[in-house]
Order: sequence, then structure tokens, then C-alpha cells
Amino acid sequence: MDFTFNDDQLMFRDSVKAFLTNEMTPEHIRSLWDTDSGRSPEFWPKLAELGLTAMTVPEQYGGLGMNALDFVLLAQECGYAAMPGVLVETALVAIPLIAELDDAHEGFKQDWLPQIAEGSARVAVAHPDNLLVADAHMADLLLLAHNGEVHGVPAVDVTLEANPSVDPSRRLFSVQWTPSDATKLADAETGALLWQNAFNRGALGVAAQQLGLAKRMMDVTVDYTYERKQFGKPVGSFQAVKHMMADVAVKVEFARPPLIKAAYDIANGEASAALAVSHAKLVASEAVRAAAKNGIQAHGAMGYTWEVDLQIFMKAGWAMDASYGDQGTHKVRIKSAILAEGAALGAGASF
Amino acid sequence: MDFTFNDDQLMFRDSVKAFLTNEMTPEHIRSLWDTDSGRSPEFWPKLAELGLTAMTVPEQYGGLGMNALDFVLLAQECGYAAMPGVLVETALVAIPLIAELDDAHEGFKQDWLPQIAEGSARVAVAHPDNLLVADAHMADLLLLAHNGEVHGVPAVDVTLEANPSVDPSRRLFSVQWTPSDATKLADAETGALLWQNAFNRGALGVAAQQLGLAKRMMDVTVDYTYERKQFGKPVGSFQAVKHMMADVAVKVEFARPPLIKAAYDIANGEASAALAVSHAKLVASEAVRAAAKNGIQAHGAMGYTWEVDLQIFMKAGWAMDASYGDQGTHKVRIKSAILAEGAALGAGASF
Amino acid sequence: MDLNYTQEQQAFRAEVRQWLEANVPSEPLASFDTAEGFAQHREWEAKLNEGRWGMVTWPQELGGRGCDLIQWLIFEEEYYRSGAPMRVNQNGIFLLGPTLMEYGTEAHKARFLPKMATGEEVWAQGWSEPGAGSDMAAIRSKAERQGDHYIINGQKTWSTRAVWADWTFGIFRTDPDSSRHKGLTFILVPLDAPGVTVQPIPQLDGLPGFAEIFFDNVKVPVENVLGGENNGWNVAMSTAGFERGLMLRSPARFQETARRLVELYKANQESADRDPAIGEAVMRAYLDAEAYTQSTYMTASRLIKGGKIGPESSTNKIFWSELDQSMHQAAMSILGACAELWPHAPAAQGVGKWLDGFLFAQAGPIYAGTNEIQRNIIAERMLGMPRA
Amino acid sequence: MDLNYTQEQQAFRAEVRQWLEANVPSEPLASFDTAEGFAQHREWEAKLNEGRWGMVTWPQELGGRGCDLIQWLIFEEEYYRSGAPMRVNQNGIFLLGPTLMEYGTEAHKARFLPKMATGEEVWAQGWSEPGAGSDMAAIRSKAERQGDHYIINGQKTWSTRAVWADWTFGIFRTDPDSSRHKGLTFILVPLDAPGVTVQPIPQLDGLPGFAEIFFDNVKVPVENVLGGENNGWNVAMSTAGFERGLMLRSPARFQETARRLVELYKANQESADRDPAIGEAVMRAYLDAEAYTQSTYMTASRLIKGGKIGPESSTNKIFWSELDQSMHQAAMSILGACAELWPHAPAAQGVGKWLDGFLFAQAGPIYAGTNEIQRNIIAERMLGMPRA
Repeated sequence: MDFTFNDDQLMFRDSVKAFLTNEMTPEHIRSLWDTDSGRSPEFWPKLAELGLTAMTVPEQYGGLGMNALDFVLLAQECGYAAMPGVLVETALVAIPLIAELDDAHEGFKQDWLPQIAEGSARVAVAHPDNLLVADAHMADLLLLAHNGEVHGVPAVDVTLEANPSVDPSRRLFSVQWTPSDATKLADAETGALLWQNAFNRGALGVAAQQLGLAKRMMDVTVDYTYERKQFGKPVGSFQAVKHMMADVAVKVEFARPPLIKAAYDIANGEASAALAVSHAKLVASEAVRAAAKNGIQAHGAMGYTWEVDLQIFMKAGWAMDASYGDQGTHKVRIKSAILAEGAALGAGASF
Repeated sequence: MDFTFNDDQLMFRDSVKAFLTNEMTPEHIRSLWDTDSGRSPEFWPKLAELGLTAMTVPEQYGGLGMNALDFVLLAQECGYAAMPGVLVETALVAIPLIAELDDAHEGFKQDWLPQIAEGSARVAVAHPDNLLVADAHMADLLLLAHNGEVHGVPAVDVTLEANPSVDPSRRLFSVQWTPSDATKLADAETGALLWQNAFNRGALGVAAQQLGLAKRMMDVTVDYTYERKQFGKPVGSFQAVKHMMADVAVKVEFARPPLIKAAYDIANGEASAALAVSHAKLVASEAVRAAAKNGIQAHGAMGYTWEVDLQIFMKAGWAMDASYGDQGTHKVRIKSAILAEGAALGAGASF
Repeated sequence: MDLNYTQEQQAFRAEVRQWLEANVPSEPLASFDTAEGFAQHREWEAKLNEGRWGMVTWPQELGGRGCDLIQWLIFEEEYYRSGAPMRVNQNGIFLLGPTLMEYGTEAHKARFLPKMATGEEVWAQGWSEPGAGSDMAAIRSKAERQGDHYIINGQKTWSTRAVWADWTFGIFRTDPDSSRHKGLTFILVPLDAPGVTVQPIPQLDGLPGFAEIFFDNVKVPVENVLGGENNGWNVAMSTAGFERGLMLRSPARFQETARRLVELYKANQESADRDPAIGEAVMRAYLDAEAYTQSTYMTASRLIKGGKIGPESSTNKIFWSELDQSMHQAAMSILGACAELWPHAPAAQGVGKWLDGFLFAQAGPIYAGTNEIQRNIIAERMLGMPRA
Repeated sequence: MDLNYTQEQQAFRAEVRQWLEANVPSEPLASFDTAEGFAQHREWEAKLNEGRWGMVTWPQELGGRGCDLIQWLIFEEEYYRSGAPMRVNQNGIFLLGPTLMEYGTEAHKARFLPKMATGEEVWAQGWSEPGAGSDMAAIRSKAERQGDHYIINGQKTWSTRAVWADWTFGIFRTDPDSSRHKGLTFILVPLDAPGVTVQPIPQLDGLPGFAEIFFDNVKVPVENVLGGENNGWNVAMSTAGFERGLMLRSPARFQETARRLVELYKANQESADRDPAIGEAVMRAYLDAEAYTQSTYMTASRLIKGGKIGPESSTNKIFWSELDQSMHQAAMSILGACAELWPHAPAAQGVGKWLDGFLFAQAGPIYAGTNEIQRNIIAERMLGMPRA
């Protein structure tokens, strides 16, 4: 029993954090908002250079063969930076989904996984439980669902329609396409399991990013409470403001263990993974809501402006809230697990 | 349209408040806790002298012919004082229930109502939606339910078993009795309506008392925040303590209008009475919970002691919480009303 | 107590309803935080005024209808029920208008009220200053008396409507040696005066809902003072009292939001009920909007009988702003994956203006005195707790 | 990261379980806030100690098992799972015991630890003083050095277990010119010493769960000082650190309450589901108890690898105390009309000890440093917000 990350995992997290702090500044994010694609052409290659696009690609396809647990801290940092784009979804959903295809699609894997690992190809995922497809406009390959089947379709064969989100970083598309035997990667029976696994990994990725965002909102707000003054004192010295931030800290602090547990369960194929993921996603979503609400409140009127960076993180947090299952979806899964006949509850049943 | 009480109503409220402030002190309540009956033999006659037992008795039976709206402010004061006993239930439930009996029971009315009005007889109500009967040990007459019928049984014909409550003021009993034609006052069909009306009036009475209790908890806590010192200052000067009391004040302030509206609806036989009562009861219950929680917190460790008077009001508020319908009961009624096809909602639909 | 409307009140309601049915634009106007929308809303104010529905609480002789508060509530109910445009000139009608009637000279009234009523002159408020926020006494903008003029220098911020408005009102420090509440004067300033610069502040939705106003030696005649020199705090408190009170946060607005929320819930009940918190929030929205309405009617009835608004009005601010936030959060939860989409997104089904409303609701607990300030007021002035 | 128990850990769990199954009293003991119950609990401590299960985290040579924190968690899980009695001597085992090991001399350890382990000497804590509460530095009780003794005068309050305990530990002002954290000394005082008066404080349930302790010229030898004169604050902080940390609020306790709540809910689901907030609260109870457990395992793993507990431990206090409150409120809601009844009421069906637990849960956010103090600590020390 050891509930800690190893030094490699922590060091890699630190280096990604440092990279994002330098590269993905709020100013840069704002400048990307004004571009058509919302994406910087130089950025994805840098992610690839850091090994981030190869992290979860199996070694035989030129990747690093890492798992969800290795990636979860990085996903949190992507959230913390409000990094636009779908690196997290690529690493946690798209790549494992392709890797999980059966041997009949070995050629497909060999075609795509090495390219994805080296950053020369990008994938978008149209998960059937999501309404829209993020970053479809940047993708070379789209993984699509049709009656439960999994299909892989090159970008040239799809038509996209943009759907503006409250988060200007988020680029969402409806996809028009035609399924065929040639595009089919898994039938409905296999697909059910693949999409289910993909759902859990996608939810984990959103939870990790939301938790990072909640933490970031907390940090920028605490900073701001030194700047903003009322009655001649920094607002951060008022007990009401302190306590509203302390409440956020409690939520963030106790959203972290469930997230790590969920990543561990996914990485190790534990039966408890679905419950763990839903727990993580629910509390991360709640942490975002609390951090946004109390963050804007502690900012005062500035929190309601375009100027203050808080908006970047609030909107990112709000916008992805229902991605890979809204709170209702996850509550249903949690309740059915804990109310099940013979569910393992109580002291000693956690691990 | 005039949503104010008249001067008579307010003056009577003030005199009852003054009476209770003098007579029903926390010290007196504590002394009653140590008695077998929990009741002072001198007290009921004083209530009768003030006209409180006659308030809702129709004039032709020697009463004052007042209604639920006239009584609701007094019920709040009874709550504010944590007055032990069932004056509120007598005035709002027992007396109207007897008065609503059909003409075949004119003799029963003439037997009992004048005595109740003058305070020489007392009634206890075993409402079928309640688990136990309050103050059955003090009653001369019990109104009981049997398969939806209404029965009236003299105290000599029942056997009581005491059920200790968390509130030492509250004396609850299971009642053993034998229904007969002689005891029957209404058949099941008429009874359904009578019990339903009684339920609404009983819930109104509990809501009024709970709101009074919430207000009292707020007041004793505010007083205490001057006494209790931390870090050399009265705790009431700390913003966190102020805000926790302000939160209670908001709940209390906005639980009042629904209570008055419910009393008005009952007094005037409005179709909206059931919804209004459930609203009032739900928010009064929430006000009690908030006032108790924040009250004990602002008291610090003293709030957890037997010594501090807060306990009297917390326990009274908690103990009656599920009487005449718990939160679930009232939520169900509210939801079915507002989700009904064609429900009148929105601006202009309130009155 | 009588909770029935009188025949006159019913007739009044019918008259309002009829006029609105005939006159409310069939297409929603553009946001008044855009130049186009501002012009449309100004036009709507003029139309309202033509029907004498622009400022119903003003006296008859000033172009109003002398409505009492119950009539005003009825008017508001019908107004919100009809889906009529938001009032771009509420700063004038509800804040400055009544203040002018209380503190203004006859000349002031004649000069300002008619154009306010027609929407010809739209007013921005100039309360806050940078670094002051909810601390209204921390005023540093100065007005220096020079003969029959003041020379104004300084800066106001969070001035709602200022980007396209014509005039602003606010308090300025006229006694340079004073501090806090003393030595302030309430002055009306035309926004096209030389030396005035209006700097838009884009809000969460990117539109300039408020602005900073810079005053650089702005010359304003002494006639523009309201309530006398160095008496500004009292005048401002009367204005802010209205703001904190009931006039600006009509229960009808929240009742209509609650009604729309119930509809949204019923239309999506199956998916919404996967999250029991949603049904609870919907029920709560209805109940709280109702309680707020009842509370307002109680206050209105009391005021009509000569009562006064006290510090308990601070409970209102907290109640409606938190209600508004939670109603919009509930709507977002019901909308699920559609919640994040702007209404013009092709996949956005039935989203209405919920996202706009959600963003706007975030400001509720902040503006007009943060809810923390309101809680301080409740604790100290209503409950009598010790000051810090 | 490896979330599997080792074979050794599994074997340890099996051993604990077996012993508890064989030894836990079949009938629940009376409350240790009664004389009878206290004696029963003292007996149970002795029995635990016979099996060497009394203080599993103490070193082998002191009669413990040298368990690391993971083993301790396993022990606690089995302990709560078995329904074993509450620990009457937790002040000794978890607070003073470790402090003695850190600051005590060999003589101290030999004198106090064995009798603490057997339950022969039960310890009360003497932290708070009247009018101080969560402000631990506001100590006014004095200990005056006279030769090889101290003469203690003053008063402690909120001393848990003091009514029937044998000893108390606390800090006393030894430097009369000092203030706040300075000039304090940590002293062990026998409660039967002449001049000591213990005045019970009845709590919400009427039982004397704590007491005031009056010291009137109480003579205590200097050997009873722990950690040296005027060093009391440091010693106390180490003790309080444990209290605020994980040792006293074992996740197993909350997991078992959550499990019982799920059972209560399932047994009453139809009526409970009339109030959707109940199902939510039950789900929340399970999740929060789980999160608290995970968090504790993370901290334990970190500490085993040499990490330190920091100010984030203040988040624990808030989390478990609010969890405990809301779990018990949920149970009361499920129990409905039975919630107010004591278990011996004839009509009380299936109420178990929920009412007791509900009352006790009210104290959670207050004792061991109010949650307001914890929020201050989180804001200032964990988040680095400006001090007032």
C-alpha cells in the first residue's frame, strides 16, 4: 500500500508545469482567441517534443507506453494552464481507443499511432455520449460512432460545422460523415466496451483538467485579494474573503484523492474504475463551480470583467462541465454502485 | 391588496409576547423539565384568562371566533418562548376540527367547545399522519383516527405510554383505545377532509412555532456573541460570526411571508392553502436547522452544553421538525402543485 | 390583511396588459450594451413614454401615473410577463428621478425629468471609484468651486450604461480637507462635456456593460449640484437606498425566470431527474421567487401605510442575487452539454438566453454593494452585533 | 503507487479481526460519560492491552506493536468494523503518549506510559481556559516555581473525560511577566491532588462529557514538567498537531457511519425518496467518507516516506466535522417522526444511536479548534492570504 507518486512522475509533472507556465500564458491564450483556428501552429510540435503526444502510445508504435496514472498529473497541469486543445483527450481517449482495437486493425494502428506519437497527425474523438467534437478542425483522423460501432474517418471525408462555446478557447464541431465498411473499426458489440472505456478515460481527463482549473482559480483569486483594496485594506485580509477561499481549498483538497484513485483504477483495470471516475468527475465539477463562484465574488466587480484572467479559467471550467457525462450521469452511476446488493461499503472496503 | 396585520392583531401579539417573556422564562422551562407531567398546573388557566384557549372557538360556543390568521402571530410567539404544551395545536387543530364536525354532533360541540374555550377541558389530537400524540397525559378528550374516521374519546377510556423525546419539554404518547360507534364523530369520507384540513392547520402551527424558535435562537446567539470573547474581542465582532448570523437572518426574514400567506389562505379557504402551508413549513424547518447549526457554532463549546439556553430552543425546533409532515411530505406536495399541468406560475400569479 | 386586488387594481392590470400586448416588439431587441441595441432601447423608452408607461411611479404632472407601490408591482408583473425589453434608463427612472424629486429645485425637475422620461437623455451612474468598490465613502474625485462652476478631476468606474449614455450622476469631494462621508457633493455631469473621457469596460460576455469615466478639468455649472454643497452623502444615500430597496429588483423578474425554469425542467424532466439536485433547485426557484414576491408585497403594503425601509432590506439583496445565481445554475445543469453554447450555435437546442442570464447572474452578488457588505449591514444594523 | 495491501498487511488485518471477533463485548457498554460506563471502558482498555491492541502505534518495547500508519489505519478499520467500544483513553494514547515519547525523559516514560496503556490511568486534557476557547495562547492559569515544586492556581475548562479521569495534562503560565505563547510550561497534574476540584459540565445530552478543573494552590513536583520550563507552547503544539492531524479522526469511523446511513436509507428508501435531498446526502456521505479515507492513506503514505503534515491538515478538520454533521442530519431526515425519540421510547423503530450521534456531531465543528479558526489557518498559512 503506497498512495504516492514516484519521483519520475512528479519530476515530469514539474517540467510540464514549467513549460506551460512559460508557453501558455493568459496573454497567449487571449491572443489565440482572436485567431480563426484558436490554435497556434507551433504549439503541438512542442508538445510532441516534450513527449506528451507519445506518452500513452504503446512502445511498439513508437510511444512511451505510459498509462492514465502517469498522465493524470499532466492533465491537471493542462487544466491549470487552461491549455486550449485536446492533448488530454488525445492521450487518454483517442490513443488508448486505437490501441484497444483488435488485431484485425493492426494496420490501422501502425498507420496512425506512430504519427500521433510524433505529433505529425492529430485525432479528434466523437464520443457518442458527447454532443459535439472538440478540435475536429485540427484533426487528421476522426474517431466516430455509428450505432455503437467505432469508425475511423480521415478529415477529408467529413464536413464540420462550428458551434461557439462560452469558452473562446474551446472549438466544437458537429460532424457530417458517411459510415461504411471501410471506415468501421469495431462492431457494435466490441464498440460498446471500447466506448465505455473511452468514456471513463474521457471523464477522468475532464476531471483532472477541472481540478487544475479550480486550483488555478483559487490561486489567481488569492493573488488578486492582495491587490484589491476595500476600506483601506487588501480584501484578502477580511475574514469573509478568507473563508470563501478556504471553502474552495477544502473542496480542491478533497477532490484530489478521488482523482488519483480513479486514474489508478483505470491504469490497473480495477473493477471499481467506473465508480472511482464518477466520484472524481463529480467532485471536480463541484470544485470548479465553487472556485468560480467564490473566485468572482472575491474579485468583486473586476471578476465580472473581460480584463481579469479569472474569466479564462472560469469559462474553461464551466464549458467542459458536461463533457463525458454531466453531474446527473455520474450521480446515477455512483448511486447504482453504492446501493447495489452486496456493495462493499464501510471501513476496510476502500482498497 | 394589503399584506399587513391590523393594529388589533399586532397589539394582541405584543401582549402575548410580554406575557410569555415574563411567565415562560428559560429557568421556568428547565424547572418544568424536572416535573413528571412537564406542565405547570397554574399555566393553562392563565392562557385561558388571556383568551388564548378561546381564540378560535366559534362565538356561539363561548369563543372569540378568530381564525388562523389571527392566531399565527401568537403561534410564532409560543415558538419564540419555546412554550411547552399544545396550545397551538389546540387552537389551530383540535378546536377547528371539532367545530367542523357536522350538525349531527352539535351536542358534542356544545359539550366540549365551551369547556375548551374557558380552559377547563383540554384536548389532544392523534392525527393519523403523526406518529405520537403530544400532551395526551394532560387531555380530557382525545381526537383519534381509526381507518380514516374521526373519533372523540374521553381520557378515561385510553391507555397511554410515554415516549421520551430529545426535547424534555415535549411529552409524547402512544395511545391504546377501542373505537366504537359511540366514539365516532365522522365517517371515513368526511374524515378524509377533516383530517386533511387538520393536517394543514397543524403544519401551519408547527411552521409558526419553528419560525419563532429560529428567531429566538438567532436572538440568544446574537446576545451571546457579546459575551463570548476570543483573542480579546467579542466573537460577534468577527466577520465570520457576523455572516453566519446574517445567513440565519436571511432565512428567517424570507420564511415569514410564506407563513403569513399560508395563514391567510387557511383563514380564507383559498385553494392555494395546501401549497402555501407546505412552503411555510419547509422554509421554517430550514430556518430552524440553520439557526441551530449556526447558533451552536457561534456559541462555541458553550453551545454544546446543558447550561446555555440555546439548547432549549434547538431541541424544541428539532423535535417538532417532522410533526405534521416532514420535509419530504411537504416537498412532494409542493412539486406536484408546481409541476401540475396548467399550474399558475410566473409574474402576477401569486395572489 | 386582504390579499385580493381591488377592482381598480385589476382594471389597471388589464390596461397595462392591453397596451403591452399591442406594443411590445415582436422581435427581441439587441443587447443595450451594443450601440445598435442601445438605440433600439432608447426608442422603446420613447414609445413607453408615449403611452405614459415609462415612469408609472412618477407624479401625473411629471408625465407619470402617480402609481403607488402595489400598482408599480402590478405594472412590473405585466411588464416582465409580456417579455418587454429591459429598461435601459433605469438609472434615471428609479435612481436619479426620485432623488431629483426629493432634492431637486423646480428648475432641476423641469430641465431633467422630461428628457429622462422620453429616453432622450439616458443616465449612467457614477458611484464607484477605482480601489473603492463597495466602500462608497472612499471618494477621491474632486470638484473644485471656481465662481459659478466646479472644476472636476478624477475618475469613476463600474459606471453602468456609461458607454452610450448622455449624462452621469455621482458624488465628488468638494471639501479637499474632508474625509470619508463628509465634504462630498452630488453633481450631474454631461458626458459630452470637454474633458470627459469614457473608457468602456468589457464584461464577461465581451460587451461593454460598464465603463470608467475620466474627468480632466471638466467644468460644470453650480446649478448641476443636487441637495447643496457638501451634502452629497445624504443625497447619495437616498439614491442608494432606492437601489438597495425594492425598486430595481422587481420580483416579477425572478418569478418569470422561475417560470421559465419550471418549463425547461418539464421539457427535459427525464434527463434532469438523473440529478435529484435539479428538481430540488427548480422547486426552490419557484418557492424563493414566491417568497421574494410576498416579501415585496408586504414591504409595499407597509410603506403605503407610512412605514420605512430599514436595514432588513439588505436581506433582499442577498436573497434575490443568490436566487438568480442558483436558478441559472439549475438551468445550466438541465441544459447539460448545450449549456456552454451560445444561442446561435447550430447544435444549441432550446437554450434560449440562459447562458447570457447565467453570466449576468454572477454579477448579482457583487454589484449594488457586495453580499459581504450586506451581511455586515444585517449583522451590525439589523441584528445589532458588535462592530469590528 | 500501489493500492494493494501487502501480504503482511493482510495478515495483520486478519489477526486484528480475529482477536476483535473473539473479544469485543457482545452488549454495547454504557456511555463513558457515566460512572458505570467509564469503569466498563477502563476495563475494556485493560483487555485491549492484554491482547497488545491498546496502543498499536507505540513501540514494541513500550507494549505497543510499532505499527506504521498504514497498519494503524488497518487496525482502526477493523476496530470500527467490529463495533468495539469507543476509546476512553484516547487523550493518553494518541495525544499525551506520543508527546511523552518525544519530550519525556526515560523516567517519565517508565512512570506514565505503562499505566496509560493498561487504562489504569486515564488522562483528561487541560487545554482551554474560560473565555479563551480556540485561542490556545490566552492562558492565565499560573504555575509558580517553589523549590522542587510548582504551585498551580487557575482554571481549565472543556476538559474532556475529566470527570472520572485520573490525570490531566496542560500548559500553565510559569513566567508571570510573559504573554501569549511565551512563558508557558507543559505540566502533568494528578486529579486527586489536594486543591484540585473537578466541576462537571453537562453537555447537550445531559451527561458530563467535559468538566472545569479548578486549581487552588496545587503542589506538583518539577518532575511533572514535560519538555522543560517555558517550553510549553512547543510541546503543546506537537500534541495539538496530532489532534488536528489524522490520529484522532480515523476515517474508519466515518466510513462506518456512512455504511450505516446507506443501510438506513435502503431500509426506508420509499419514504426517504420523497425528499430528493436525502438520496443526495446519502450518496455524498459515502463519497466524502471515501475521499477522507483516500486522503488519509495519501497522507499516511507520504509521512511514511518522510513527509510532514502541513497546514492543509486544517482542511481535514472541516471536512470530517461537516461530513459527520450532514450524515447525521440525513439520518434524522430519514427517521422522520422517530428522529426525535430516544432509543428506549417504545415507538422508536430502528433509531439505533442516531440521535446520540446527531447531538455529538454538533460539537465537531467546534472542538479541536473551531472550523472558523481552521479556515483562518487554511487562508493564511496554506493559501498565504494576508493576515488581518
